[in-house]
Amino acid sequence: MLPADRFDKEGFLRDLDDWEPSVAQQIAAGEGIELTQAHWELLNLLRDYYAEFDSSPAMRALVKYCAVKLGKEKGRSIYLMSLFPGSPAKLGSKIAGLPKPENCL
Amino acid sequence: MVLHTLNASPNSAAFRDCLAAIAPGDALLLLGDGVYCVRGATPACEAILRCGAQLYALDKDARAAGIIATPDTVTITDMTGFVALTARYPRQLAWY
Amino acid sequence: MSVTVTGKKTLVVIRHTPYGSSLARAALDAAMAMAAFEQAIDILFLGDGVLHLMPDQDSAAIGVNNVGKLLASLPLYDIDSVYVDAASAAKYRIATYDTPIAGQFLDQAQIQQLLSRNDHLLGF
Amino acid sequence: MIYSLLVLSSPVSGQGAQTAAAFAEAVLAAGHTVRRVFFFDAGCYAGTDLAVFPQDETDRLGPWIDLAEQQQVELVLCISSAIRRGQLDATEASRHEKPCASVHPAFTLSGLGELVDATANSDRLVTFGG
Repeated sequence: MLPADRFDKEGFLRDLDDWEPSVAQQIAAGEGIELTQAHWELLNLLRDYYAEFDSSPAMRALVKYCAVKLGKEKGRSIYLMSLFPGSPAKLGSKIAGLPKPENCL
Repeated sequence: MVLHTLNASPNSAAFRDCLAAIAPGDALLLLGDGVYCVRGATPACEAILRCGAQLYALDKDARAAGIIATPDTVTITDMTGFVALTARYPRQLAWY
Repeated sequence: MSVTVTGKKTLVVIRHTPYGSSLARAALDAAMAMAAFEQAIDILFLGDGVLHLMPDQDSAAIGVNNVGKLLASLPLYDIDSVYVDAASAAKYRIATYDTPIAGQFLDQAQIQQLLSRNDHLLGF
Repeated sequence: MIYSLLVLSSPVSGQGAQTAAAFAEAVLAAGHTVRRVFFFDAGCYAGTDLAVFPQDETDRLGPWIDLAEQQQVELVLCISSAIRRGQLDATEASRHEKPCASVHPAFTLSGLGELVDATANSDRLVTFGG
């Protein structure tokens, strides 16, 4: 377990280098999510996206990226919402250890 | 038809790019540092006069810069005139 | 928030270098936001803006995002078209086959026509 | 006609920002509406409540406050441009654990969606840069 002071008041990592799979589980638990294999598939996809494009995706781009990488069935916002309810791109990025969004979209 | 607004001196990349993008029927409003483009008898002024656009300069910025005498084809305008130009031309592009 | 799609077409004109000021990134953020809200949006790289299309960008050591990589994500945002000022690209020896995203190279007359085809022009 | 303004110019460098405020006033005086003024990039400094201007130069904040308070013009600072320039309202100051707010209450901080909405729903979008 990473100590509480390694997170800001909204639960984002202060230092992205702290991220590792066990930390992802810790953040997810704080959001009331138990990570399954389907969650991990998406978290890895988000990290791949970040590595490929040096940015976190907006929802529209994430849906399309899922369709390209994981197939049409999973490239739908309803599927993403079922795993990361509310705002999948934001919540997924938080758990995947990507930068805190600037609230722009 | 485009209203181009140029806020950059005649030595700038913005000036060059703006002149190249102007089409017949467009208008060009000079404001801020752009007003130096209509200092009479300069190469920049001659280039501007040949560009094919209706030419305007914002009064307050021209006065501040010491641009008092401008060629006849350049209309000195105030804020009300600026608004009227944006109403007449359906789109504006800012160069700076 | 949601934004009504009104059928208006916007062109974002990018004229500044990618790493020399904050304007260039602002322009790309604006374009990506328009696309994320499903508005019709095109991008034109003009003048020094064509330097966005340099191959082999690696900005890790200057601590800002890699613009070349960011451009490569634009197809995922359904940006309609990317246009490039051919004369400026030639001046910087930027070739069509070498850019991080595919763009249509336009001459001066085509650029003038493009400007008149859009409802709004956002110049950065 | 419905206008929106995009302000990229810093309020303390050149005339762009002051011209924008005067333009907004002239738009209203001509009988048009201003749907929104969106401040982006260096334009976001317009919202500062902490800057001190020389007494013998024009006040850079006053014209915007007049537009907001007397003419109900909506003034929006791009949140991402604003916070990296130290332009925070109370909510953002708390969210990012900063000691105080710095933006005048006549302005709101919001996302680029507000610019997207302005372009989609205005007859004219006029940009002020430089």
